[in-house]
Amino acid sequence: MVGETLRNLLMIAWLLPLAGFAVEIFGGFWGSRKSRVAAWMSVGCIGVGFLCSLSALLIWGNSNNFWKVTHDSEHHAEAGHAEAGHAEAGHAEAGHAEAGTDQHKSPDSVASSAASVVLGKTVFSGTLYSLARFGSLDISLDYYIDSLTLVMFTMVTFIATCIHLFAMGYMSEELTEEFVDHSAHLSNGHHVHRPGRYYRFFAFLSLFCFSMLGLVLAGNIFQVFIFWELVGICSFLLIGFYTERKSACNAANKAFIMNRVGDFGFLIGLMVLWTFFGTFRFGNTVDAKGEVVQAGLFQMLPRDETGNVLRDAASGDVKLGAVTAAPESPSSRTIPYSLLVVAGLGVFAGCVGKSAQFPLQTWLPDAMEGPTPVSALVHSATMVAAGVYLVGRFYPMFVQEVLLTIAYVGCITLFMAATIAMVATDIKKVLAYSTISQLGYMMLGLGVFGWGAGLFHLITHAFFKSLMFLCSGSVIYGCHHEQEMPKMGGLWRKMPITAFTMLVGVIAISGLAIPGLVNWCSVFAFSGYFSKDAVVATSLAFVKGNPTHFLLFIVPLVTAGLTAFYMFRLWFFTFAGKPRDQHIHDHCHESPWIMTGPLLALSVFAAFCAIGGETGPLYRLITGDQPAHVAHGIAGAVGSGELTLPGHEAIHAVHGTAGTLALIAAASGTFIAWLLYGTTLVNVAEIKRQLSGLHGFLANKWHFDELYDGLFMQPSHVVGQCCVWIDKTVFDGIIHASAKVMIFVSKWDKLFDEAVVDGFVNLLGNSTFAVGRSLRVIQTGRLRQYVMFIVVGVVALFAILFTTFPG
Amino acid sequence: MTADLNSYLFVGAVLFVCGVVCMATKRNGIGVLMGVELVLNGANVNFVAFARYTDLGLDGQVFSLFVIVLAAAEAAVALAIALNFYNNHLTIDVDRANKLKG
Amino acid sequence: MNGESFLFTVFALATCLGAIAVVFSQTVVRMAFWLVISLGSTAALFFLAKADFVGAAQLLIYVGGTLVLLVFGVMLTASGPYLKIITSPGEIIMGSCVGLLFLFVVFASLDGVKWREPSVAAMATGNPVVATGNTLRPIGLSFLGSRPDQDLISDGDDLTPGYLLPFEIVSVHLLVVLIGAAYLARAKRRPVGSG
Amino acid sequence: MNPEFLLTAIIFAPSVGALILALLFDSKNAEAMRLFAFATTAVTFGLTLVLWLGEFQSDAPGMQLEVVREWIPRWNVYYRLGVDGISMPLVLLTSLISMLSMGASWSIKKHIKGYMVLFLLLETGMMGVFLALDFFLFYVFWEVMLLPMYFLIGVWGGPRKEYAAIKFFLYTLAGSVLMLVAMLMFYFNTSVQADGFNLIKLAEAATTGSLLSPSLQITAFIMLFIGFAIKLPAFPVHTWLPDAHVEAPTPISMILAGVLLKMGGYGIIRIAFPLCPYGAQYLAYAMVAIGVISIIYGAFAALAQTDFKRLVAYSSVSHMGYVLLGLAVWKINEKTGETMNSEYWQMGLNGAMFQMIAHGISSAGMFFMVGVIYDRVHHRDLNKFGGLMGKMPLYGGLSAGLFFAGLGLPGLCGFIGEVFVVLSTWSFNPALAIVAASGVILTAGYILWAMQRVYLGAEYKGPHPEDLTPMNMRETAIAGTLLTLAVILGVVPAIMFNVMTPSISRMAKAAEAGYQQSAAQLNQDEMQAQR
Repeated sequence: MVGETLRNLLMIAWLLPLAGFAVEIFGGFWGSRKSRVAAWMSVGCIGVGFLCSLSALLIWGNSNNFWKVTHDSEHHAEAGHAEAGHAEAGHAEAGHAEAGTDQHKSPDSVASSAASVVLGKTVFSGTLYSLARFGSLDISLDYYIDSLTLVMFTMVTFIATCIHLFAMGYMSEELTEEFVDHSAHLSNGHHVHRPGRYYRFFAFLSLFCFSMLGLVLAGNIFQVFIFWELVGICSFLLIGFYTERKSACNAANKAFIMNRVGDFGFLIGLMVLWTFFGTFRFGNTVDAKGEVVQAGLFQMLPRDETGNVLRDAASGDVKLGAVTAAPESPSSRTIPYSLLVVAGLGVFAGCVGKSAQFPLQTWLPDAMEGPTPVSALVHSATMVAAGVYLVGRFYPMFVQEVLLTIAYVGCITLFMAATIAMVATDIKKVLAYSTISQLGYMMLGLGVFGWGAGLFHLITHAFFKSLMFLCSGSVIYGCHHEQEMPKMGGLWRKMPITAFTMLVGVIAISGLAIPGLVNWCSVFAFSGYFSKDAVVATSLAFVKGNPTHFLLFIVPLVTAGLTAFYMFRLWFFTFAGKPRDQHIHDHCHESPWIMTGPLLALSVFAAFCAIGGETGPLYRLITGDQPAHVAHGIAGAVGSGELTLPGHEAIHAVHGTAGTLALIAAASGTFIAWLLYGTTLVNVAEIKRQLSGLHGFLANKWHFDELYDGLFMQPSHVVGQCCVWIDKTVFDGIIHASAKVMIFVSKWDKLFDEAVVDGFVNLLGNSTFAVGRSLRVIQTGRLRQYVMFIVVGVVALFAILFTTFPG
Repeated sequence: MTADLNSYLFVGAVLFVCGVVCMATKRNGIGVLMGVELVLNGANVNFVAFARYTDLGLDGQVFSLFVIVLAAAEAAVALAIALNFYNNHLTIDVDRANKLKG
Repeated sequence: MNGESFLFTVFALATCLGAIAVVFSQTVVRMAFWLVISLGSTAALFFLAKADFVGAAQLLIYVGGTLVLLVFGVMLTASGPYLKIITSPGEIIMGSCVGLLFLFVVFASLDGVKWREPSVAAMATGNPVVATGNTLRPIGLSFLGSRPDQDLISDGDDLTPGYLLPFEIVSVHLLVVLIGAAYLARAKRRPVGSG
Repeated sequence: MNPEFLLTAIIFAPSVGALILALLFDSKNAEAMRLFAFATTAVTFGLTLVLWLGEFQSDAPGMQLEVVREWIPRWNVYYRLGVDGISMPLVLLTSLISMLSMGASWSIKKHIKGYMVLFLLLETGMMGVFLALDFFLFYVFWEVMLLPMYFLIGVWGGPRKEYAAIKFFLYTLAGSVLMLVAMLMFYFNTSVQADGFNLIKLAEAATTGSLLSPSLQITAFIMLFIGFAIKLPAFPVHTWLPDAHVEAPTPISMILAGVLLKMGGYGIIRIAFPLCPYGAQYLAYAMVAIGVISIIYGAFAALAQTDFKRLVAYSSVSHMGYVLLGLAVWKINEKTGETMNSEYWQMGLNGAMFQMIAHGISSAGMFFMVGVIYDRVHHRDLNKFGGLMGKMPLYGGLSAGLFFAGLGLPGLCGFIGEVFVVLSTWSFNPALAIVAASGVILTAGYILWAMQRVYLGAEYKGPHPEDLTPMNMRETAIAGTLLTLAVILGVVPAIMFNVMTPSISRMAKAAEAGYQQSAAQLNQDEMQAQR
């Protein structure tokens, strides 16, 4: 029952934006360019979606007694109150954080035996409709609802609602028949004039929301792939929203194609899973009687009590279990361990593409060509986080090797992006690199077995990063589409709300905190501190277990400092100090309420959503249905070189240390930023000159674009040319050569015909004619000669007779 | 020279050849006709000789009679033709009659 | 050499020489003259060969009829009394050569012929009917359909048919030819410009 | 409706229309002829709909609505028709694409009467190919379809039309000659001569391994395969396709891509596989490899094109590679002869069939979109386009949708076929599967790059910018129909799978059995030889 209710609510939230898209794209095309109807419709769809998600979250909590204290305010529609209510509830339940479910359950499976909090039916899965079925192979659209799904739903719909509202203001310039695009030039140097496309923007946003929510709701990995691609194409459409700008088109293409590179890996992963597991579903498939027909992916991979994947001693293959009613005998399905790794890496490759991790990170900064609300929604809060979400969702399938890869990829990414962010001058680019870096943190957290930590950071990051993007959008809007920070400065007087909310975000992402404010063991801090702290703590615990991988702790710690540095650099650059470009400063203004309102709302969440840290409600919600083997960690066999993955205990033990270190790093980063940009004590230009080599390297984004261009783009064009050349020269050449041979042969044939066959006939005719002509000479018409001929003929005849028959 | 079959045949042969040569050399149409007569006569001599010196009976003589009659008829027609020719060409020279030249 | 052989030699020579003279004569009238000699001698040869009726017919029809016809022709077509249409000497020589060749061939073949055996005996005497020389009646009978010559020497009952039908055909033919010749030879207006 | 009449009517309704058109219409009255021809195709489409919705039973695997009439009894040739789950979707596709491309034929301006008559005859040929159950009849229709196509390209085509038409003709003819030889091989090898052309009976005989010996099966299969691969077209016999497409007028390109290419795949699945299962399995690796090479090669070649239509043509090569790939992912246990991946192979087969339908819709749409713009500005140079999204927003939007369908975007038809095929490939050979999967990157590359050059950008860079008028109702309707179908098939592929799956699994099971029988025979022979 609860499952159905949840499903229905989430499906409403999921499908409403699709309906919105359909209506908006057609209605907008035939409607007025100046109408805001599309925007309101879009906001309505996603807003209703948010309400549905929220109520689903509450119902879910109710159904498994998540909220121990009854709260009248919970059914309040207003978001802040509701979340605040959770927060209170969370406090009451501190200490039970680790008490997640130990195993996944289908709706009809046996009730959980988890002790402290009875989380009976927490995971709901089922099938929406079947795409195709071949024997026992079944591909369908499913849903899979657990706490993570619900939290993601709520987060996505809420942020999307805020951003939709913001965008109504931000995109209002498009409400015209004659929009002048100052960034797009015609060949004669004029700006592009075109009709406004307000409706189209909101239609695309709606389509994106639909895709994103579908991705979250997806009940099988194939369905994830479907929506994975759909969010990709929405991203393409939104980045390339200003189709007239070449840079925007290039960025859109780049984004989609680099994502496709990742999806190529994803597809390989899918193939392996499909071939060896025979199912894509996360959860069990049950028939009408409630019996398990087909075990889900998560149930098929056997793990022993320590959390390691069970392997056949002899072959090293993994014997998959729990295929109950399949035609083949259940024991027949095995998968080589190496392919399990391949599958994991493959799926992770998709995540690398989507979350802009190393080495596929270069598309995200370029994606900032899209309108700023898009950057806020798609390229910071939701879509790019989908990669992280998928890693989290697919966590039970990852083996140690894959996790280590994830951790290192995250580690490299977070450092590299942070270094680039330090020198970027475009306000959105800084935020983009910061996003990549933070996504790296999440990946790192997941990779070092901090399942909760990584996803925790995902949610908090979504709030504060979308906030910061919206703030930058507000700045850009106020400054008439100026994005270069060196031309700003001192804007806090002109746009105080923006500056303030931005500061909230900056503090949040930097992880600043004031220790010991509430009580001795807790700190007062904005959301970022808690989540980043969790990640760093997990990595510390991991490094303790596996000292060879010490970089996985050092790098994120250092980068925490870098993060604080570049974020405060951004803030100081933009809002503090003196105006650097008086013209821009004079004309800039604070944004209207429809834009600042969402800023304020988001800033509240950016600040307080993670209250309570890992004992807080948000973390508990996220980890409500965490994978079974996460809690205890995995103890690697001693001396085998296998990884030891930290459990909650181990992480908790180093929490204090890690938090302190991270805080010190952040504080020092902040201090340096203030020193360099907040004061005039240090000449920044001088430092830049001294480190010009490094600066150039960083400003050129570690030369990845050039590298890829030389390594992949040019060769593929060359190969393409080669293919055409082969077609034209070799295959067509063969055809043409054979045609020529045929023509040649037929020429000879013709000659033969003419010379021999015709020749023979002609010769016959000609010779007859010639004989006649020559005989004509004989036909003198002279009587006497004829007589002579007769005589001669007779004589000759006789002569022949006599010579032939002598005697 | 005894009068036996071969002797007659030799005479007939000489007549025949003379007739033929006459036909071949004479330009005068009448001359040609005369050659024809000679040829026919050669044949007649042969017929008669065979009738005389074989047991074939009268056949040879009867045939030679037929030949004589036909020769007369031929002569009549040929003369008529010759006259016609002369009427048309004002000459009897057969070399002028080359309308059938190929 | 008996009388028959002598006479045969004389007439055979006359016949042959007459014929040769016809060949080599240059004018039509002389040709006609030599032709008369030749044909007359041939008639004599016929008499010698005991073919009296044929010889008589030869004299009557050829010498008496045909030659007169020819002379008429000569006169009707002659532009002058001694019309000469000269054949070139080369042609005569060539004709002679060919004639000689032909003669040689004929002689050679005559010489080469081996007459069939049964007839060898008969060759000496010939047909008894013919040998009498008085052939008028048998010929007349043969034209009427009876063959006394054959019937007498054959020892069977089967009678040899005569020449009644050919005789009739020839007579009709002769009639047709004469009418046709008269038609052809009748005077016509000369076509203008022909000649 | 009498089924016998129905199938015959579906085949010959266009011919009757052509006859009426040829005899009764004044060749000056262009509009009337167009309308009549369109009505004819629409009636045919209606008949196929009746067939599908009214008569056809989706869950029955065997042949349905069989029609048997004597045709040339002396040679055991029958007029034998029937429809099953394999041919049903293609019949629908044929009538639909014919109707839509007839709608697109308004742009044909010269010799309209001849064009319409040939077009309708072509439709008869195509329908006949898909409905014939007699090999001889199949062959006849195969050739019947060839001639109108030759003229349609050769008369109404572009500048190099003669070259293209002859190339098309010779390629196809070369293939059909091989097919003819194979056909006669079957005919003279059947035990019951009366069934010598009966595809059903031949397939049954092949199932028991009694049709051809294994080595003969390989020979016959190679010949059939080459014939069909040319039509498909598979690397390396694909070079007729770009030329034919580029030179053909737009509606003919639509037909060519939408229907004619499917005949190759249909022939393989209807004739080559059931009649020579041993040969098919023996050559499975080769076919998969050819399929994969086609995918990658076509994509790379498309990447390098500057001619819009040529690009789409090469994309067809790439997409049809998936068809071949999906058909051939049949892996057996070498020792026992059992099929190891039966279900995955069925998935591949289904995916391939679906890919045919999907490609029929998406590529017809793409060609139509190219044609729409070609009709306006009369060039196809990719580097001289740009900014069409701004000038013709509706056109741009519909094009984007259709191109995304070609790109294999989920929710649109292209995705299902491609992904199902690729997913089934790993069970056959991982390396080839990976190579095939890499096609997704290249596909995205060339399609997006082409879209960027044509639709995006600040301004139109080519000649005749003043002619860039918005799409008219007719064009919108055609493109809209195709896009709608692309979406429907992409979202609810079960519509087609429900029709196809029973027949395809029956075919697969029969082929598996046939292979086992032949393999067993071969083993016995070897054992005897050893003794």
